[in-house]
Amino acid sequence: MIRVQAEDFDIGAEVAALTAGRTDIGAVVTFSGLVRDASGNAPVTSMELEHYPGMTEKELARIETEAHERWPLQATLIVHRVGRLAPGDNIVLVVAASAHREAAFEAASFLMDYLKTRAPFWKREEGQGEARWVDARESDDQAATRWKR
Amino acid sequence: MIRVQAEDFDIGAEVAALTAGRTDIGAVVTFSGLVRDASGNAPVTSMELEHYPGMTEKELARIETEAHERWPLQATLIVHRVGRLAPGDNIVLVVAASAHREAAFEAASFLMDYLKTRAPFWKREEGQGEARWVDARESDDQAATRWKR
Amino acid sequence: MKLLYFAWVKQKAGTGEEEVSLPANIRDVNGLIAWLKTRGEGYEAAFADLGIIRCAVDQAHGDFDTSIAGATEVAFFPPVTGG
Amino acid sequence: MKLLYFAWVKQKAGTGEEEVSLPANIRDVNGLIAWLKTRGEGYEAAFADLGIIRCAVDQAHGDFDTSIAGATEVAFFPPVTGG
Repeated sequence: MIRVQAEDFDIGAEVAALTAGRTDIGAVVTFSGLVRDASGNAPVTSMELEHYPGMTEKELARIETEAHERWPLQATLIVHRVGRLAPGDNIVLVVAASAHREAAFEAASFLMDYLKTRAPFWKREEGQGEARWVDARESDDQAATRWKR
Repeated sequence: MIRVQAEDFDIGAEVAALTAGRTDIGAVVTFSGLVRDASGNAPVTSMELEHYPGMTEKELARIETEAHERWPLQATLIVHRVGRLAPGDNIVLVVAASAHREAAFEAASFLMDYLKTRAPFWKREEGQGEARWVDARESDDQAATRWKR
Repeated sequence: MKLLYFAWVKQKAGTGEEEVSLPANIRDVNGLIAWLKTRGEGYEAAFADLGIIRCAVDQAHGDFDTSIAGATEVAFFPPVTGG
Repeated sequence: MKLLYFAWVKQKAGTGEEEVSLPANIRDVNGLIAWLKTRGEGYEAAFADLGIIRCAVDQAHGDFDTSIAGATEVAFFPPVTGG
């Protein structure tokens, strides 16, 4: 499942909804990303998340489909927030549920690596009166190449 | 933080408590393990979790300390349930919070691998009128050797 | 054809979305960028460093040599920074 | 010295916890196991296959050659299966 929304999410409620009534799930891994108060040495007082409506949903769905092709997963969820966020706020949630923990860990890590390098979101950080678009990190590209095949 | 308890846990509430008031955490990874309705081909209708009070807490604390020595972590949590559980019930929760996602993913995976092979818990499954102690999995031992150094 | 711009590409281009009628000889993203750069300083600034420009054709990631024949929507943006 | 048994080791030994006074010549876990096996069929069954027996001395994982000199608590159990 895929959701792009301005509202916050509750990890516990999302996991409960994903596992409700099921007894074939043995392992659930969640990743949540939060706004930090600093980017390198620059303080961050707020963040604006822009995205490409239409393509975002398509790209997240492609990433999710690929995870299901690679691992035996009972359920997955990607929730990404957009709009204005403050330090400490949630940005993104990824959940992977499987019978076994290896698949759940690997799939959650894969979902995040692909989301970071393929999903059309852009962050603009504000701090000390100025706004700057966040640069893509080369380490994210490198992390994503782990899954190349 | 370490807790051994009969009661269920709420992943969202645990993560919220761990990250409350903090703006230096960028990534939170949770693992939760659940009782499945089958073990291999044998149906499971309930499970009993026994542990070694005293040693359990010491061993979980050692595992947690080792994770903090290996990765830059802002916070960690291990909650393990004991007593009688049914299929679909939560068994264990591990949470790792860091500035960056790589450390959070690796630490959560490490905590689970070490917990699986070192924390003194024993599962007894019941199904079709008989109870059987769960055998340790060799794949768990192999997973733990990844972290040897 | 609908053109979309995001993040600082949008700021430099001076628009987030526009409808254009392309000359018939433009067949791929490269040709589209070359044509856009003739349309004003904003576009020239937006496409000054193609090493940090990414594109999507009909909402799927593309390269600069991706064909735009029959496409209804092309988007330009910096490398993504979500998650 | 306090001895503890868990899971099926407890079931086979027939007790989960006991206080024992050991002969002075018993210095390590190996010696303790050999002595326990002389105490009855239950212990003999519990310790029949040492490949699937683990031990802890004073609540820390030990080996069969771990010293028990000065120890107050030794535990025997199968390989752990938590998580």
